[in-house]
Amino acid sequence: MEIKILAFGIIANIIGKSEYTIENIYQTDELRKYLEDLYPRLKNLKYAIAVNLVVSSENFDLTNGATVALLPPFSGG
Amino acid sequence: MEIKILAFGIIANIIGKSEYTIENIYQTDELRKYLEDLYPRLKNLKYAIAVNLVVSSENFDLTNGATVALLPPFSGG
Amino acid sequence: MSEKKIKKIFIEGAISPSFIADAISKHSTKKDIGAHSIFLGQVRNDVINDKVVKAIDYTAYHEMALEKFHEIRESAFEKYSLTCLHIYHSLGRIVTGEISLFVFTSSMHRKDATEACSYLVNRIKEEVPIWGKEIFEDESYIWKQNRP
Amino acid sequence: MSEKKIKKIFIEGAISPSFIADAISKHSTKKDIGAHSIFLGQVRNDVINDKVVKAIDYTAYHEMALEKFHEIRESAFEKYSLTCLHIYHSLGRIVTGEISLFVFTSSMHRKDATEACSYLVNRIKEEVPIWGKEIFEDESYIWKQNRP
Repeated sequence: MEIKILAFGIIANIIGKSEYTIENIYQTDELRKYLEDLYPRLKNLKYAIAVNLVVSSENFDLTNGATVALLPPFSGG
Repeated sequence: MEIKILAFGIIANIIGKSEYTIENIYQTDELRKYLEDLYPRLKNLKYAIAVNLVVSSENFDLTNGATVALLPPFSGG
Repeated sequence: MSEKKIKKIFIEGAISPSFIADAISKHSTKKDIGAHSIFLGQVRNDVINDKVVKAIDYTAYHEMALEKFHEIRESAFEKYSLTCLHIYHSLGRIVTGEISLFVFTSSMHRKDATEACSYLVNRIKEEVPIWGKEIFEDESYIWKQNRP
Repeated sequence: MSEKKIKKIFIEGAISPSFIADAISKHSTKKDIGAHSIFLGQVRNDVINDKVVKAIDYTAYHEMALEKFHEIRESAFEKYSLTCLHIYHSLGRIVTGEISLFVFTSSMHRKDATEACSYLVNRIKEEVPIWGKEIFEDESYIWKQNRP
């Protein structure tokens, strides 16, 4: 069980990389906790999680090979 | 006592000229009546009268040398 | 002509895309601008009583129109927080597909530029003494009527 | 990439006035268009904690952004009666005074083009995964935050 993590904007700065894989994380809530333990600065940041391009504010099951993107507030335009 | 008449758009078509002078008309209401008697098609047309660039919907005194413009509905843009 | 600074508004013939590009370019030195809003009026090939419009011939009561443009302009600067504001209107014959009105507003944040642009277009259509004569393909014509 | 027709949206570097002029020109053959509405986002030299912004570096989550642009585009066509709709957004470093967003709507009558243009700009700013990094004169930076 492996998922691909994509980090954007300030989250890529905080994590120190923009693309990597992690193993044995099965839900988005679990992923948030895992990341916030590793990178406490994420706790003070509002960010969305997109799983295979779909953003959901609810807890979401992760499947093997899923692409999970960490999205800080958008600032295009 | 002389005033200058400027006619625009469809009113220039109806009157057949766009600039001329008339005498002895002292108020805008009187001017409307005078013109509508001469050119009955004006009766079915909504038009504004500007005296020296100022439009008023009320009856307006005309002074010697005034420029009086006959303005059918605008269609710029 | 009054003492007020009356800007050049009328353009003989159509407003070209390159004229619009030049107007945009000139704002690259104004670095406090964050948003531009542009409205362009283009001549349509409307069908009226089975005849197709091929051009509009614009005339204006010049002196009064310039005063009105000035008044509308001042009022927009009062109502909205604008950096810049430009208005150009064509006179003469503009064929279908060509541009006859160009309204251009700029501001720090988008709300002012956007709302001011709509405000200006509405007031221009309603209050400025300009008339469009719609010319059909057989050279007959009808005087244009703006929608409310 | 999905089966849906995804239009080219992203432009590497600033959007030039001549690119905008070309986009306008292409519409002169569409003779049922009466109104164009254009929004341009220009990079401002904001002052943040006494430092002056000299550029914005834009990055995007490409794949998701293109899907979002597509969804927003379809929704605008459903809500408004539009003839055309174009969106372009810059990626990479855009210096102050340059243009990074170009939204262009066209319709028969002005209300549709104008309202659709504002609708699109609002949704793009809120929903499309693009991030701006504001670069100061000393090359330090801060992540941009859009106003609500």
